[in-house]
Amino acid sequence: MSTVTDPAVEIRDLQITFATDGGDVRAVTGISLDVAPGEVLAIVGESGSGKTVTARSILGLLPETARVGGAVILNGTDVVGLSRERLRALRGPDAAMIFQEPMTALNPVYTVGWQISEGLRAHGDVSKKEARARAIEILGKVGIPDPETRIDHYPHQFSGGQKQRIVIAQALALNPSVIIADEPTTALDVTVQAEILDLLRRARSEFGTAIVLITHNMGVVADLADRVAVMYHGDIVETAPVRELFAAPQHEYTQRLLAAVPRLEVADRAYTGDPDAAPVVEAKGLEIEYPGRLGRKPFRAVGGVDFTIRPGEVLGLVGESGSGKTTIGRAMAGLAPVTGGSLRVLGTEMNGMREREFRKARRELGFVFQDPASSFNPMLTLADAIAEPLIVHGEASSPADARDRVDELLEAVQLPKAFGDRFPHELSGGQRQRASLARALALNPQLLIADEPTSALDVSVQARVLELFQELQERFGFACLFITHDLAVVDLLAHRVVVLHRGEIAEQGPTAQVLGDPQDDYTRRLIASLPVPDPVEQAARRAARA
Amino acid sequence: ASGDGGNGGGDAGGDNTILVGTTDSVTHLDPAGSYDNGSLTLQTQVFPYLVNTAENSTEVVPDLAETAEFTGPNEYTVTLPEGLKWANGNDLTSSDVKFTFDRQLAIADPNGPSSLLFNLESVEAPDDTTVVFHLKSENDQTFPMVLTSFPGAIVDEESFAADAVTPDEDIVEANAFGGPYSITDYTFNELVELTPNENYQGLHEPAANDGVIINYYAESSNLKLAVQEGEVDVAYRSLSASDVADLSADENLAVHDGPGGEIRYIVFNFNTQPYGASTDEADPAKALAVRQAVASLIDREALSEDVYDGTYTPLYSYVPQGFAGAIEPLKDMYGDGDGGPSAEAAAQFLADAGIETPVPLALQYSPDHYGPSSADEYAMIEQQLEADGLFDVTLAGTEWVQYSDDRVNDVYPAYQLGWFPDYSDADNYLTPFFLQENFLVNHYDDQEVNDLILQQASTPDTAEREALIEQIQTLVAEDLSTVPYLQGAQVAVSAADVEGIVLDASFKLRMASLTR
Amino acid sequence: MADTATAAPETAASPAARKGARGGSSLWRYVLIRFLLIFPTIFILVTTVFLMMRVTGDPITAALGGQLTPAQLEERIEAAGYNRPLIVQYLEYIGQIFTGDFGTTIDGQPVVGVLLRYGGATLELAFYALIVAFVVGIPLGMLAAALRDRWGDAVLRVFAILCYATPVFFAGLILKLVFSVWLGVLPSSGRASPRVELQIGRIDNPTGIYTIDAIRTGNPAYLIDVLQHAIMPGIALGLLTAGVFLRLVRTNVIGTLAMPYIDAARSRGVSEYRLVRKHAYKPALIPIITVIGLQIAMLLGGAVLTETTFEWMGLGYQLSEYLKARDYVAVQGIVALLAVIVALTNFIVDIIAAFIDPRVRY
Amino acid sequence: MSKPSIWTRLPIVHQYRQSVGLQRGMLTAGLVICAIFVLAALLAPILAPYSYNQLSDGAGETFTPRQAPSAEHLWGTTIAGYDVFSRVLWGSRTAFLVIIVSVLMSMFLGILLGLISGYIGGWLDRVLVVIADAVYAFPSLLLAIVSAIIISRGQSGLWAGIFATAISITVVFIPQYFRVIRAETVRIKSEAFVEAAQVMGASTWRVMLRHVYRNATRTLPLVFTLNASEAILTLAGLGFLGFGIEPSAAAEWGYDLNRAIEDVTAGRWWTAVFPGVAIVLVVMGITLVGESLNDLADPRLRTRRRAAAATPADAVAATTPAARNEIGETE
Ligand SMILES: Nc1ncnc2c1ncn2[C@@H]1O[C@H](COP(=O)(O)OP(=O)(O)OP(=O)(O)O)[C@@H](O)[C@H]1O
Ligand SMILES: Nc1ncnc2c1ncn2[C@@H]1O[C@H](COP(=O)(O)OP(=O)(O)OP(=O)(O)O)[C@@H](O)[C@H]1O
Ligand SMILES: [Mg+2]
Ligand SMILES: [Mg+2]
Repeated sequence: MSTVTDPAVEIRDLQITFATDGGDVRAVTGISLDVAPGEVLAIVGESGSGKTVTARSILGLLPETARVGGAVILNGTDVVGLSRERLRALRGPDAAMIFQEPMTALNPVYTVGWQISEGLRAHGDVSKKEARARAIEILGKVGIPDPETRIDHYPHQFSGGQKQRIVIAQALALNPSVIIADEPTTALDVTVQAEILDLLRRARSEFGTAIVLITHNMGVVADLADRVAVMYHGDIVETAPVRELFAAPQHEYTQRLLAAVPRLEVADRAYTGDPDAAPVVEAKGLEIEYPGRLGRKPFRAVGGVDFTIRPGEVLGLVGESGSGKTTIGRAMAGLAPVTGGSLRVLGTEMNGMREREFRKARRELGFVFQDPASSFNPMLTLADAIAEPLIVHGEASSPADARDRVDELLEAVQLPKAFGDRFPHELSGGQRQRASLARALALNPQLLIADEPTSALDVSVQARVLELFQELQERFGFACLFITHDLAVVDLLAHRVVVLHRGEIAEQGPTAQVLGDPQDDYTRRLIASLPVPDPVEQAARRAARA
Repeated sequence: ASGDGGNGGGDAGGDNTILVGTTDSVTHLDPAGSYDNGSLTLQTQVFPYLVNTAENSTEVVPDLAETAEFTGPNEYTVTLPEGLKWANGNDLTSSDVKFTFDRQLAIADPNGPSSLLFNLESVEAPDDTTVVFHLKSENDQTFPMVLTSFPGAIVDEESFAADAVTPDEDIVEANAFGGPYSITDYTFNELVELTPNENYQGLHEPAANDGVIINYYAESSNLKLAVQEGEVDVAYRSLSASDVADLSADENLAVHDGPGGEIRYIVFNFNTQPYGASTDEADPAKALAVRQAVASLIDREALSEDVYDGTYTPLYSYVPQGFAGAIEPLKDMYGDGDGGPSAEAAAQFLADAGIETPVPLALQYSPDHYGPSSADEYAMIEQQLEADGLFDVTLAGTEWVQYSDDRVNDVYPAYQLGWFPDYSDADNYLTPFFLQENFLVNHYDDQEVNDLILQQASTPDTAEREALIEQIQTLVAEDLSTVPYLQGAQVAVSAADVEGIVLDASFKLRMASLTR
Repeated sequence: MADTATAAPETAASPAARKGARGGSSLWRYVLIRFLLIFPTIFILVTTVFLMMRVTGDPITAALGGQLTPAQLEERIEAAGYNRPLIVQYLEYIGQIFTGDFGTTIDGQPVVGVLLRYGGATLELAFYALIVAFVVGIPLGMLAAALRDRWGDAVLRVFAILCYATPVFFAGLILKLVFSVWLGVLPSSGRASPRVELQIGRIDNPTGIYTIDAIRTGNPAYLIDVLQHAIMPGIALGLLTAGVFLRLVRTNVIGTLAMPYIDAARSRGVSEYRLVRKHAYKPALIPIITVIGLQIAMLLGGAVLTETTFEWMGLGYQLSEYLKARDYVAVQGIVALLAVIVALTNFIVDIIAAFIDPRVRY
Repeated sequence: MSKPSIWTRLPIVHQYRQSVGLQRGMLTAGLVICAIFVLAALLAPILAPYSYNQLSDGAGETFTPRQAPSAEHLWGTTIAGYDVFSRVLWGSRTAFLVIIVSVLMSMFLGILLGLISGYIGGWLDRVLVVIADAVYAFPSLLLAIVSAIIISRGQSGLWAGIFATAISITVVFIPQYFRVIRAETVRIKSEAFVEAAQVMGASTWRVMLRHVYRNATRTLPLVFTLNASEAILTLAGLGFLGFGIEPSAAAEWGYDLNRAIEDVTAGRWWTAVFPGVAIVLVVMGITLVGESLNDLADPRLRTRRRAAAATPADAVAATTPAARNEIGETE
């Protein structure tokens, strides 16, 4: 899209500095950007590169600790240094914001109708009745069925996707010239994400709204954006129309970023181990229920699941949020009780397992948690934390005694030895996840359970961790349950895939077979919803679907 | 609140209604269920007594009775006038009297005064106006006195239960009163309205006022403010010493005082005190010397003035001043011989007995039972005992219930106690203390004293009896079973225009005489 | 006080956390189970008090220890049945409670009567205190949140701390010194002047709550008298709680103001005033309501001291008197009632919080 | 770790360095008051002109009771003739001892029970929680009274009094520590690092002590200050009701206030005001420190330093003051 008219947003030499305990942090170091009316501009970049801060500065929504320099011109008004009252008048009609987590962006104690009307009534004299009528209309437009009744419902009565629709409706209700959407689909499942992206696309075409889209998902970018700005360390390193960018990234960081994006290519990876060896894990009719609180019925998270993991095999476990993936992983580690069927892990029956009997088997079991930050005791150094399993299982008497082995492990996960003396908070996310791998591998386990080990990481970091993971798996030959919601990641690692849907198995089989030729409806839908990080192909798919 | 609102609301603004404030509290309106001063004060106003003491006299005279006298060594006969009625219209006859005493003995409530009737064998009502009391021991001189106190309040047999303490509400409901007043409004321990009882005939004049409202307070400081602010007309029992001192400076108020029956003393446990019978260096002579030294060192004047602003006066004997037979033997036996303390005398006593100084002495007091000033009182006593290096006092306070338990179990070598009489007679300051079976259980046991006490109690001749009482006081003063040091005064503070306040040795405030 | 404030986040989370998968009927089940939980609390308290009281000595010694010989005392203790084995007395007591008989005090008052008579007074005091607490605490708390980190905020916070750093009895003494002794404008003690008390006690079926009774007499002078007597005790006790409320409201409003949905509303141009007044206030209220339940226990504790200072003849004052007299039966009865009140309030408050929070309504 | 960082990691120092603006002001005020309190407690024998139970001067001249403040008695004398100034100073010592003893005891027991209950869970937890809630529902002062009677058997010596008061306060506080530690434990229990320890097979005690304990007790400085101030209030309440420490054994503010009731009705303000203000000040000081620590620990409540230079926003605001004063300038 060309910029013949005045831009909807014009950012000139924007600088943002935060005062913190550790001194000033320069979050944005003088960037310039334009967004034309009706254009979708995507801002991408690694975590902490300043995307959110930039977006918020457009609405003047920065905390008091921020110092802003430069200019942000919104429909001809410079937002920087504007008085509260003038700023308030701008917010809504000129620019609106869609937040990442729809559940927290809605006030839980007011009806959605009230919350939509509130925005309308904040700008100009709208009667209660008019506001309500307008709210109903807009709710219908964003695809909430039966808006006349639903308008009086509270946020918790809607599903995650519906909530995000309502948040978008709130923004659209004021007919803004710019919508700023900060990771609007990150908290949603891929199937829901696809619907929301459609909605945003429609908003742009129907209302002619310009959209500033912040995301780290290159698939989303490929799907929706007209133009892309790449941010790196508080600076914009590259801006280009979307196809150009994907086709020929100019900046070195952009190249790295694109290379790191996992793609669903349906690799052919065969299990090379002995197919007749006794399985490491065997589930038969596995059921897991969570006890109901205060006499309520127990909640069945997993029901009637069969699968096996053979020695040295990587089993990918995928499915939507809440489908029971984590639950299965935790049951294998003895963290969640098995309430029905059978689950044998390393020769121990987990249904009715006693901790004392299982303790010995634990040295053969490693676990890597999703959030690398919280899986380390903040009071222990890395060396101490990695030495823990060695001490617990009598391989070492003290952290000092275990230090040699710890150093070896650090080396194996490509961390400098000196990191052993650091505290967890002194590491980056990717480094912490490496350390977490080192800890899980300390006792050379036969089985590793990894619950979304990379979903908290940036794509580029994720790529490096996955690479490392693959290498270690080949080197140590452990069997692995790899839990993820990202089909592309499974594609990269797993020998076999299990697709979980509402606690039951929708489909399972060798990776190439499940991803390449899905038999189950649900699996197909899952694969179809996944936006391809390639604008040309994505456009083709979209055209095909329509 | 109950009671009929018979006399309407008019009296609230009535000119001659007297408001009395007190910090006493009532435990039971029923005389069979209470044995405390607060209840007695109220009972005195609303129940009739056969005999009583007249104003400013300690002599027992007929009250409700026409005559009351010993008609034999074991027989005390009372005759009633004809036609007596209770406030509710029921007849008041000898049968009510018999009922009253029979039920006291039958109920024998743990909190009741039935133990005062230990000498009563049986009561007989041969006709409607005659009552004969049969006594266990002969010529019991204290019996008529007992009839003027706790168990002596006569109750209506048609309104009271024979075998149980009757609830206050029921009594008020039944209007079962026969004293100068009946109760017309009753909120337990908060507010009581007394209205003159037209059916009352007795020793006292009919009520001089239109009624009395008694307001109960918890804290003396609040009572003090109330009388100061004019919220009550009379404040009776108990204002603290400094409150009284303060109020006496207020010209709108008048302070009335009279003799008090309350005494304070230090009890020595003859077994555990220094050189006591069960200690390692048991030596009665040395033990006595220790007591004598203490008796010589106590500065009663200072305690009276500095701690109590004169609302307690120095006490030099076992029977307080104001009672027939009271003398002051301790005054010249110890200290400077004139009531003052003397370190020389004390040192002399100790030296004579060959005691090394300072003598270690553990002294106990109860911080909560005899008012907050006990702490100050004993801080001062400690200082007086230690001032000349003769004693090394270890002072400790113990909460009352524990204290009561400990003191009779020989835990305390020397400790504080106070006494308020059951009836206004010298005997009540001797029998409970120094008879072999006494409540002090301090292991003091003197046959001569024991015999004399029994003898005085049954000596009808007044002069002879007084002589015996004097003799007992002197004997005990020599042995020093206890060291008495303070005697309370009764104090009432009233608005300047209130008249008719009589505070005498009956220790009762007769509200019927109050006017303004 | 302060501890309840720290407890706030925990309790704050609970109604929301509990919502879980609760549907319509399970809310009622929750109510029922929450209700049944009251009983163990009361049972534990009553048992504890029973045992504690027996250790502290008996009422007969307390009353007559300075007057009777040990033998006489023993006799009376025996007659009252206080020297029987503990378990026998305990079972008897529990049996009585089940038949609704709370026994009689040592001075022959039925405990139920004592509770009714003095309960009203304490209720009235607590009511005035809560009014003061609400009127002072909540608006000032919102103001402090709005003025966050400015001088006004600092002053308000210091005021809040001052409120709960001042023991009620000291506050009472100072109020009395200033308003009764020096200025002479307010009555120093009691719930009404004696004559007024007599009059309002005369109406049919007095409630024991003087404000109500005074209104029912229809004589404004009586009401004024009653209110005058209530001012100082209400303020002394109320300020304590006001301090807690102020701090709670401030913290919770600030906490709520940091929620993303506030930012979301701000991004739509809602005015800052409305953000505080509408968007933040109601969500902030939910944890506050929960804490108010905990506050009741403290209020009743404070009532003991306030009632003593101001001669407010209520349960708290009676309790400390009966405690001194070792009147087992009375103390047990009063504590049981207090336990019931506290447990019930907490129950009601939890339920209110559950209902106010729309997340759990359906 | 380098040296300065150990120093700055110390509880209060660390937070002090974190604080800015008014928050630092309040923390400083609290710390100063607390320091004065501790100094007074330690140096009472040197600072006080007389002893807490002294009724006469060196020459044996008895002090006149109820004397207004004068050169000889800076804050006057009490109804019993004690020197108010000396008693207030000595009173800080009693308060200090009670705080130390009670907080130490309740911390130890409360932490232990809270850890076990929160970590082990199950029936034990449910029973303990119900008991703690029941005790919590009990008006704390009454519980303290009954415990004081039971524990000291009514005695009133210095140490007997201090221990009785401290233990009774402990009884009241254990449920509070219990709740805080239990809640923290329950939270931490579900943290990934605890699960990591469980998965690797660490024993229950090892997990509890090495992983949970140290993280669960990080809020303790805060709880400590809150309870310390409550300990003073409870001590004073007990003293005021006559269940505390007798004047011949030690000086105690609550007792002195009780004895000042009469003075107040007579308009003698000095016996009530000085000990009362002492209580208020100390509680305020401790609470200021506690609340500041709380705010600093809570990212939502912590004030952060504003950016150094004046921002254009500030410049604009300065010219339109109304905008700045508008309600609710948060974040
Ligand atoms: N309130 C704040 N105080 C101090 N620093 C902040 C604040 N908000 C953001 N920053 C810093 O500013 C930088 C940019 O943050 P921003 O939130 O814009 O990153 P982002 O690109 O949105 O990252 P992500 O993808 O993780 O959301 C980061 O280094 C961050 O630590
Ligand atoms: N402790 C628990 N108590 C009760 N229900 C639980 C508990 N943990 C999980 N559940 C429920 O069990 C179901 C499966 O949860 P699980 O965490 O296994 O999902 P998941 O597939 O890992 O989802 P996600 O991708 O969001 O991590 C969900 O509906 C969840 O709400
Ligand atoms: Mg961001
Ligand atoms: Mg999961």
